[in-house]
Formats: sequence, C-alpha cells, structure tokens
Amino acid sequence: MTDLSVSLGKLQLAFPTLMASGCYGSGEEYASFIDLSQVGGIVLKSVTRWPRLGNATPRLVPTPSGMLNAIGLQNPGIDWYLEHEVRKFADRPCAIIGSVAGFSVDDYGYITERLARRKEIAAIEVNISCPNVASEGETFACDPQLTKKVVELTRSVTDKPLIVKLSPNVTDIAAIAVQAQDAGADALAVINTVRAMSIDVDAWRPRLGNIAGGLSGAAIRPIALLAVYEVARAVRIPIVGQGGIETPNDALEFFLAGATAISIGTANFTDPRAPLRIVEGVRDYLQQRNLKSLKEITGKANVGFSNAHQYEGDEG
Amino acid sequence: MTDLSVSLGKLQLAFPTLMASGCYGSGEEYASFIDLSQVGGIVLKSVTRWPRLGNATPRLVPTPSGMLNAIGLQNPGIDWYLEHEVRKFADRPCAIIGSVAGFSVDDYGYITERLARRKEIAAIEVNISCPNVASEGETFACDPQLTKKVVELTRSVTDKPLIVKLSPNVTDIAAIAVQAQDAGADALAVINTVRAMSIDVDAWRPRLGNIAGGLSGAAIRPIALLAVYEVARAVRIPIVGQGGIETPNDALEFFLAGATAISIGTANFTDPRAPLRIVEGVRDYLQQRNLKSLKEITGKANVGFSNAHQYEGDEG
Amino acid sequence: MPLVQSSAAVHTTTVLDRTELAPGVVVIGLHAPDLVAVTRPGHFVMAIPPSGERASVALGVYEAEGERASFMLAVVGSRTRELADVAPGERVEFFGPLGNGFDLSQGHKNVAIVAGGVGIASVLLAAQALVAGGARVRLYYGARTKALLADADKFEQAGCAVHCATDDGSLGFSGFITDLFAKTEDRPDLVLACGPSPMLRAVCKIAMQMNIQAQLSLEETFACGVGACWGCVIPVERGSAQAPRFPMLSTDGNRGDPVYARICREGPVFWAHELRW
Amino acid sequence: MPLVQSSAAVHTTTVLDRTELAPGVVVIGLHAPDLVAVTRPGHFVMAIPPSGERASVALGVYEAEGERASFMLAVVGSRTRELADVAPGERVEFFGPLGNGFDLSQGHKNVAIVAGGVGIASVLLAAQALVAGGARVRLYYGARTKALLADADKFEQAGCAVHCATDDGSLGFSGFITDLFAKTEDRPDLVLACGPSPMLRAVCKIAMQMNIQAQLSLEETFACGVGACWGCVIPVERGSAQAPRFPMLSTDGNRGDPVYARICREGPVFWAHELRW
Ligand SMILES: Cc1cc2nc3c(=O)[nH]c(=O)nc-3n(C[C@H](O)[C@H](O)[C@H](O)COP(=O)(O)OP(=O)(O)OC[C@H]3O[C@@H](n4cnc5c(N)ncnc54)[C@H](O)[C@@H]3O)c2cc1C
Ligand SMILES: Cc1cc2nc3c(=O)[nH]c(=O)nc-3n(C[C@H](O)[C@H](O)[C@H](O)COP(=O)(O)OP(=O)(O)OC[C@H]3O[C@@H](n4cnc5c(N)ncnc54)[C@H](O)[C@@H]3O)c2cc1C
Ligand SMILES: Cc1cc2nc3c(=O)[nH]c(=O)nc-3n(C[C@H](O)[C@H](O)[C@H](O)COP(=O)(O)O)c2cc1C
Ligand SMILES: Cc1cc2nc3c(=O)[nH]c(=O)nc-3n(C[C@H](O)[C@H](O)[C@H](O)COP(=O)(O)O)c2cc1C
Ligand code: FES
Ligand code: FES
Repeated sequence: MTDLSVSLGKLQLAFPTLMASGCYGSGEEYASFIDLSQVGGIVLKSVTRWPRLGNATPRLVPTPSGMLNAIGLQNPGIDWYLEHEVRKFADRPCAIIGSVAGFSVDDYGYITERLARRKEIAAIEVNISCPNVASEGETFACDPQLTKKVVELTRSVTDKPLIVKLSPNVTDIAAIAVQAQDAGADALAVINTVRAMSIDVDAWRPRLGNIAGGLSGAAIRPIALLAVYEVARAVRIPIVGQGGIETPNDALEFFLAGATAISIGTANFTDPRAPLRIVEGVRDYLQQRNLKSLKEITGKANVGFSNAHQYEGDEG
Repeated sequence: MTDLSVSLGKLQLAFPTLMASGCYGSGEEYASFIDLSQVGGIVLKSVTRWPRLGNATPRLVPTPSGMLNAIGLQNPGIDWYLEHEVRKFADRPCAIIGSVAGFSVDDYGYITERLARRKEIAAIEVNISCPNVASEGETFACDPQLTKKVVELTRSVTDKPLIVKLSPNVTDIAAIAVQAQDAGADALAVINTVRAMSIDVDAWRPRLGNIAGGLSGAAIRPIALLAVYEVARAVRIPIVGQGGIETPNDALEFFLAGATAISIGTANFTDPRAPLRIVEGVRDYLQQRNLKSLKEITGKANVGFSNAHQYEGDEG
Repeated sequence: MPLVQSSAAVHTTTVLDRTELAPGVVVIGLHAPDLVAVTRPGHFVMAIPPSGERASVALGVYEAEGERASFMLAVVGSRTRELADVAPGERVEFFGPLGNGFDLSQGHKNVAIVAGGVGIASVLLAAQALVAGGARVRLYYGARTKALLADADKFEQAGCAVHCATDDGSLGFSGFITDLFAKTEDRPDLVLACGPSPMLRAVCKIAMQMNIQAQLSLEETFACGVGACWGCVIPVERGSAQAPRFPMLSTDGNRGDPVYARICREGPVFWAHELRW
Repeated sequence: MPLVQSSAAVHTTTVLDRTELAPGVVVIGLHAPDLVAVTRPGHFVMAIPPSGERASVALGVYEAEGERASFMLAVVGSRTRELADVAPGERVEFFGPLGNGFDLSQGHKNVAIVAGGVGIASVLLAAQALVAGGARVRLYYGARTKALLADADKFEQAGCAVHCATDDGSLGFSGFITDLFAKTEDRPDLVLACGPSPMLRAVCKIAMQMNIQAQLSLEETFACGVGACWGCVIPVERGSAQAPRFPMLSTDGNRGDPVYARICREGPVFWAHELRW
C-alpha cells in the first residue's frame, strides 16, 4: 500500500491534505459531500479574542482564475467558541486544527493557550498574516521581529504542534520563515492570500467593502509554489503548501517544491470532491512510479542553481 | 472630441497606452498588425551595458490566466544598440521610450547617459526591478536605499523624462515609490512581473530554465491594481499602470485607481489589436459620460477608508 | 418561523434537453431523480462548469418533476456561457440542493409572486406548491423585453394568473413589474419575490406599505454556497430567526443591531422584515 | 541560404467546415483568401481563442487553396479545445502568416518528408510545392494509432509516395517512423521534418549519418509568435544564416558558439546543421 500519511512535528495526518482555514467552516458544511475521514485535517476558521462582525459587504469578487475575499474574520470570539463550538469537533474523523488570529502579540498567547488546552484540538495554526491594528495596518508576518515575538509567545503556552502561517506580501518570505522556525514553530503554512483589489468602473468604487482583499485560487499558484520552494531551501521544518491547488498535478508540484502537506481552500468551492480527487491522483502517481511514500518526492525538484547561465539569470 | 492625451512629466503622449518593455520588441514586430500612430508609445526591451545571451531555455510557461517568463534580458548591449538599433526608431509614429537595466548602480548611470543623448529616445524607463548581482539576487527595487541611489544617479545624467519601474515583490511598494519620487523620478511604472515558478512533475524539475520567473497577464491584474492604488495615495508624480490589462474595463480600473497612463504587455500576445480596442473602449466610456478627458477619472476610485467598519477590516 | 432545511449531495447528471428561450437565456433539463426527490421550493444548487477550470455557479432549481429537474440560465459571463453550451447527452455535475427555501407552511390563501428576469426560475416550484395547497396565486413577471417572458405559460399551466411587464413595452404593462404590482387592489396575504436587487427593494417597500408579509430570494456573489466562507452575508436583525446564533459586533460597531447572516445558508430566502439593508 | 519571409496581418474569417479526423484531432476549414494569397509552405499563424480569455495558439497552415485555408488541431489543453469546438458559420480570428517556411528554392529532386502526429499539418503545402516543382517526394508519416493517419491520402493525391508507421502497429510499420525512414535505401537529397522533439532529433541524426541536408520545423511554447519577446529561443551556430545578427554572449558564457535564435522569427524551420541542441 502506498503510504500517504505525513507528520507535521508531532501531528500525524493520515492524508497530506488539510482543508484551508476560512474555506471549510468547521467541516460540518462539507460533510454531506465528502467522507471527512478521507482528508488529513481541517483548519478551522480563525478565531479572535472578541466577537467580530467582519467586513462590510461585498466581501467576494471573482477574478481571472481566482477570487478576492475580504471577510474580516467574522467569528464569535474565543469565549463563545470554547463554550459552544469546540465540543462539536470531538467526533470529526480527521485532525482538527485550531486557527488563531490576533491584533496584538498578547492576543495570540491568550487565545492559543485557551484553545490548545482542549482535547478536540490537535494542533494550532498561528495566522500571523492577518492585519495588525497595533502596527498600523501591517500584518505580523510582514515584520521579522513581530513574527518572532508571536511565535515565541505561542510556543511558550502550549506543547501542541504549532503551524505558523506566512504572508506572501513580503520582500523575503524565507527570512520570515527562518524567524518563525527559530522561535519554535513546528511547521509553516505557505502561503496566505496575496493582497489585491478590484474596481467597479460604473460606480467608481472598489468592489470590496474593505477596498483591498486577498487573492486566492489558481491565479496565485505559481506565486505560492515559488514561496514554498524558497522557504524549503531556508528551513528544516515541514511546510504546508497552499495557494490555488486544484488537481493532483498541482499538489505534486508543491510536494516536489518541498511541501510535506498541502492545504486546499478555493478548490472546494468549485467542487467539494477536489480533496478526494487530489489524494487519488497523488496515490496513482506514486504507485505508477513504484514510490512507497510521499517522502520520496518531497523537495525533489529543489535543485540548486546548477544551470550554467544562472549567474546572468533574471525575469526580464 | 474626447481628449485621450496624457503627460508623464514633460513626455506628451497622444494616447495613454504604452507598449510594455520586453513585450513589444521595438514595435517593428507589430507594425503589420496595427497602426503604431494609434498607440501612445513603445517602451523598448531593456538594454544592458554588455551583450547578454539571456537565460537557458525553456523561458516561457503558460499558467492559469497568465504566463511565466524568464528571458534574462537577452540583448546586444548598449554599444551595438546605439550604433545599429536606435537609428531605426527615428521614424516611429509614436513616442519611443528606452529601457535601461543594470547590475550595479553605476551601470544605470552609464547606460542612461548614453541612451538619453539620442534624439530618437523621448524618455527613459529605469528598470530597477531586474536582478542585482551586486546585492546577491535581490533587485534594486526591493531596497529603498538602492532605489534612491539609482534614481539620483540617472536623474543627474539626463533631463529627459525618467520613468522608474517598480517591483511588486516587496512588503511596501508605496515606500519604494516615495524614494523614487524624492530622488527625482518623473513618473513610476507599476508593476513589473510577480516572482513565481512552475514544476514539471514528470521530470521533477522546474519548468523554466531559470527556475524562477515573472508572472504576467490577467492573473496578476488585481495585484497590480492594488499596487497602483496604494502608490497613487503616496506620491504626486504620474503612474503608468500595468499588469494584466486586456480590455477597456481593465484600463479604466487602473485609471480610476490613480494611473495616468497604462502599459500593455501580455495582452498583445493574445491579440495585437488589444491596444486599439482598449483606446476605443475608453473613449466610448468617456463620451457616454460626457467626460472631456482622462483627468476627470484619474484616481477617482481613490477613496479614503471611509467605511465605518474599516477599523476592523482585513483579508482573513 | 424556521425555514425549510435542505439535504444535499454531489450529483452527476445527464442533459435531457436544452431550450433557448431567448437570446442568452437557456433552460437545461437534466435526468436528476435524486435532486427531484429532495428539493423544495426556493432551493438552489452550485453547478460545476464542465471544464472544471472555473468556480461553480449558483442556480435556482426551476422545474422538478418525476426524474427531470431543470435550471434556467442567463448567460452573463464565462461560467454561465460554458454551462449554457452543454448539449443533450452531455454530463452536468452540481452539488445541492442548498439553502433555505420559501416557507409555505402557514396556510396563506392569496399569494402574489413577483419575479424579475431569470428570478422566475426560483419561484415556479413555489407557485406549484401553493396552488396544490389550495392558495390563489398571481404571478407578476417583469423582463427587459417580450422574448424573455417565454416561459410564463408554465405558470398558467400551474394554475396561476399571470401579469406581465416589459421595460420596452413589447408585451403587457410597459415599465417595472413592481409598478404594476403596486397598483393591485386585491391585497395578497403573502408576497414571494425573486429578481435583481433594486426590484427586491421595491417589493419590500410595497409590502411594508400594504402591511403584507414578504419573502425575498436574494442573489449575491457566492464562493462556497454552503455556509463555509462567510462571503455572501447581508445585514439582518439581531435575534431574528435567520440571524446566526452566536455573538457578533453589530454593523454599527456596537453590540446592537443588525448583524450579518449568510445568504447561501440562512437564506437565500429571507423574510423582508428581518432584513436590515 | 535565406529562408522565405512572410507578410502578416490580422485575419477575421468564417468557419467553412469542421472534420473530426480522430478523437481529439480536428481539421477546421476557413474562408481565408487573404491568407491563401500570401502563405508559403511551413508558415504558421497565431489563432485567437474565440472567448478572447486565453493566449493565442500557434498552428501550422495545413491546406491553402482558392479561398480556403485549413488548420489541423490536436486537442491537448484548454486553448486547443476551445478552438476545436467552433462550428461552421462561426468566426475565427488569427494573425499571420508568420515565420520563415521551408526553403524549397534549391532544386532538390528527391525529397523525403518525415512527419509525426499533427506535425503533418505543417508539411502538406511543402509536399505540394515540391511535386509541382518536379521533385519526387516521399512522406514518412508516424502516429500513435491508425485513426490518426486519416489524412494521409491528401499526400497521395498530391503525388507523394506514402509510408506509414504506428506506435501500436494498427497500420503500416509497427514502431517509430524514424526507424522506418532509417531503413531506406533510396537516399534522398533533402529531408523535411515536423513533429515532436524526440522525432526531430532522430531525423537530425539519421540525416547526418546519411550526409543529407535536413530542414526541421520546430515547436516550442510561444508567447508573442512575432519575435517580440525572445521567449521561444533555441541554440544555433553563431554566424549561421539563422543566428540573430547582433552580439550575444554564447551559451557557454563566452564569446563563442552557440547563440540563441527565435523559433517564431528566425524559424520555425531550421537547417539541421545550424542547430546546436
Ligand atoms: C441563490 C442564487 C440563485 C441564482 N439562480 C440563478 C438562476 O437560476 N439562473 C441564472 O441565470 N442565474 C442565477 N443566479 C446568478 C448566477 O449565479 C450568476 O449570474 C452567475 O454566477 C454569473 O457567473 P458568470 O461567470 O457567468 O458571470 P460573471 O463573469 O461572474 O459576471 C459577468 C458579468 O455579469 C454581471 N452579472 C453577474 N451576475 C449577474 C446577474 N445575475 N444579472 C446580471 N448581470 C450579472 C457581473 O457583474 C459581470 O459584469 C443565482 C444566484 C444566486 C446567488
Ligand atoms: C510553429 C508551431 C506550429 C504548430 N502547429 C500546430 C498545428 O498545426 N496543430 C496543432 O494541433 N498544434 C500545433 N502546434 C502546437 C500548439 O500550438 C500547442 O499544442 C498548443 O499551443 C497547446 O495549447 P493548449 O492550451 O491547448 O494546451 P496547453 O494547456 O498549453 O497544454 C496542455 C498539455 O498538453 C501538453 N502539450 C502542449 N503542446 C503539446 C503538443 N504539441 N503535443 C502534445 N502535448 C502537448 C502540455 O505539456 C500540457 O501538458 C504548433 C506549435 C508551434 C510552435
Ligand atoms: C473566503 C476565504 C476566507 C479565508 N479565511 C482565512 C482565515 O480566516 N484564516 C486564514 O489563515 N486564512 C484564511 N484564508 C486563506 C486560506 O486559508 C488559504 O491560505 C488561501 O486561500 C490560499 O489557498 P487557496 O488558493 O487554495 O484558497 C481564507 C481564504 C478564503 C478564500
Ligand atoms: C516576455 C516578457 C518580457 C519582459 N521583459 C521586460 C524587460 O525587459 N524589461 C522590463 O522592464 N519589463 C519586462 N517585462 C515586464 C512587462 O514590461 C510588464 O511590466 C509586465 O509583463 C506586466 O504587464 P502585462 O501583464 O500586461 O504583461 C517583460 C514581460 C514579459 C511577459
Ligand atoms: S458563499 Fe460561502 S458562506 Fe455563502
Ligand atoms: S514567441 Fe515571442 S519571440 Fe518567439
């Protein structure tokens, strides 16, 4: 049997497929379409310290091969969440990974500590690629120092696996990745959405209520893939690749670039069976090549700059 | 008559449409498909100090709603260029804008000085979003200090209009834009391609000879649009918007975001008439609304963060 | 008043028939007995474009009888174009039925249905169910031009009185359908409506003035269609039947009214008096 | 030996006919007298996919006679699928003809043409011109399976001897067409070839061994198709007829051989002995 199980630190996953935060509710929304025991895990919608209404509408805009979203972390806040929501996750047939978002370094520690204590939660994803009101609209993941502080603090409050989710909206994602690793992250989620916008030319107004939003879907796949490739060359901890993964071929690109697992977000919106088709296709690929496990391909396209002409290479 | 002329500093353009550097050769390649007197200007392929072979092949990869390229600035070098190429541009019926690329700050000054002296060249685009061997693979446009140095030097060697071309692969493009403006740029080109990659899962190898490349086309349009919007709020000089512009509607989004002119690159590959269709559609739009010139819409979607809920807004 | 809950699955179906009602408006009939068995008036599905390259598209369930269900498609962009191009014998996949449909459980006896454009597709099942339940049902149906009214006879066959309006006056009343509806002297005890947003707002206002209850089927850009992404929200009254049952800061930034409900999950049908738009 | 130069324009044409040769292989006939007037053997066009949402696709000009030109399309992805789906009466736009075609000016008398798969589309005009010029012409045509060889009779009609091979042995020689060609005892004085890269490399090797001149029509991913982007290059001998006429560092990083030529502009047809791949 081809082995598709992977581990992210101490977190064992039967399949290398996570359902991306904010795209899968708590899994209940998709339970009538696919057998949730066939996915590796579900990353819950990010939760904050206080209840949040989320952003003004519209919150979604379709774009070429992708979509913009600006949900604004609509969620009930950690108190209600712990009291009413978390217990519902107990009987999910796959790993449940909490996602925490904060507006100060302190928020992350506080929420992580409370959430990680619950047995229903197998691991915590630290979403530092959301806005940081304290530092004037920048996200934590855009600042190596803030990244370090958040990860150190969350590390100090739990032994459960910590996945730190990075932003692509930076000059050097590998440098941020190294900070997160050195501060104690068990794994890295690469990447969150790419900042973008759309304008209604009849109304002379941004289409999103929030003006700017995050681009996801196939359009960003090549961007996400390079981010994974570069981060993989810089760190030793596992990477959860994400950004526009829709097919087995897409998933394989991310494994070859250096991802240990992948997350599937927007592709579920097109077809809820996407995670099953991806796992099936990846299994076929390994079997056809007599490969026993994903380890045999992880990072294998991660070649050095061996090309003789690389020294003069660029994207001009 | 609706006025579609615009100016970028002292550079007057009969139409707001530039043909993007590296995508249009020297215009001769497209002369049998469209009347070049109907485009605002042509930005030539970037030229370097020495002849360059360019990158190893393959150099192109199609991606969802876009493409990757890693040409590597194949060009004959400034000496041959001045002697054999530039004179051919004399009779072009639109503005000819030279593009210079360098591997050191000094390169930019040297090439700009020599190229700008030629009467065939109406303005210079300073392509600082290409690799900088001196600073280890980073591009000049990723570093505010290098941006400043390059622009100051090129400014000191010519009075011709200088358009500085920025990279989207940075944490804060507006900050770089301000540096370029303060150092003497007459206009800014926003954006160059987005760094990305693709992997061949059969060969276990990156698809591009150069490993990484630049993503262009409709996929990056929402990313480019936000970059223009943010730069427009930070600077006083005109912006040449670019990235995935294919239709009149796309062009109008960029004008409303704050672009004075636009560049068209990848769309020419799909249909060489794209620049004409865009100009026609923009003219119709203005006429239908009784608007006399593009000035009446430039930056008009550039609203403040007036939304009541913005304070809690993000892209989660 | 809880609205009807759906029971959803992924369906792989075969195209039985394809009818072009007017330029750019197509009805696609599918062999879909499993959908027919569970769908209720006001439900929608998410149709997966055949190439799989594009996002799925929300479509109201138009007809559902025996083994055949159908959708009415207005071609407005690349996804609806691709779906409208399918030929009989080809495969169409979708997931659903989704959302909460119309609440027809309260024994209303005199019902007016107001529909605009392809909004008509979301109300035929409701009209049939109401007539079957003994209600007197009128359809007010508006469209840009005559050709688009082609399927109005389905409502006559169902036993409804049909009143038409066209923007260009090519058939029936010349003007907005809501203007025609506003003139009625036969006050209904329930209004159902589906169509473009401005039409729904007008219906809402008229219903308030007449002091009649109204249920509106709303359209928004959807991503997931199943309540997972919180992208399709609309402000509703806090504490209303359709408001999410957990704390939220309000749209005023205070712990007050209103709050956001998901159109795809708490809707797409909302009671007019619970909306705060 | 300068190759033929083209004279290009944007063409808007109407589909005359559409023939499915084999599953996934289609010939589209277009009313395109302006293209017929200027196209030469080995030319290609960039076809604009009807929706305008996708990049244009390089296609060899297959037939060109009277007012009709045709293209042969192998459906391999979304762009070729969209183009192959057009129906008679619909509009197809393209720009071209582009590139330098085959050089048939040198009075060769005994020509072998080696084609693989839809590569056949790029050599029919050459075969016709050679026969018309008095040459004896043989076609070696290989494909995966029999069904794909459907159009070989066009070459017979043109007066060529046709030798077929299929990978699965369903028609003609069982194996690669190049293996069949290598066995010939009738040594041609010129070889033309078009097909997948491994086939072209094999042809190149055989031609060298036989000491015959060969012209190869190459395929690569194109962006512009007109020589503007330098994306489609291949290493050629510095100083060869097809090498760009300006200084370039070589592929060895020195000022030596080879240098990069654009397949779309300096090619797509190259003399085998000038390539350095
Ligand atoms: C609950 C629900 C039920 C629906 N039921 C139906 C149905 O039964 N039949 C049906 O045809 N559609 C229905 N719709 C609308 C349909 O989902 C959208 O029109 C469709 O997603 C558009 O996809 P597209 O890719 O073709 O167009 P896009 O590319 O997304 O849009 C193209 C252009 O059309 C505009 N546009 C988008 N939607 C509409 C619209 N509805 N009317 C006019 N212009 C529009 C856009 O602003 C854009 O300019 C329903 C929507 C919802 C939420
Ligand atoms: C000068 C020239 C002339 C050409 N003439 C013709 C012609 O006459 N008829 C024709 O059908 N094609 C021809 N081609 C090839 C054609 O341009 C490409 O196959 C087409 O661009 C593929 O577009 P797509 O979007 O359908 O596929 P893509 O989405 O680009 O590719 C889909 C998949 O098919 C693979 N693929 C791409 N091209 C081929 C191929 N040629 N064979 C097998 N697999 C492939 C890709 O690697 C990918 O996996 C020519 C190419 C050139 C450069
Ligand atoms: C509607 C939507 C909501 C999202 N919400 C969150 C969130 O709350 N927390 C988070 O970490 N990422 C969030 N994301 C980002 C996704 O988890 C994922 O990283 C991103 O969409 C890229 O993957 P994809 O292209 O497969 O969707 C959201 C994405 C979408 C489309
Ligand atoms: C094939 C190709 C080559 C390019 N070469 C250059 C170049 O030499 N110099 C430069 O400044 N930009 C270059 N660019 C970037 C374009 O000028 C343009 O900024 C970018 O492609 C975004 O616009 P688009 O999406 O309309 O193509 C190149 C782009 C492409 C696709
Ligand atoms: S579309 Fe996702 S919650 Fe409604
Ligand atoms: S494809 Fe652009 S130069 Fe050949």
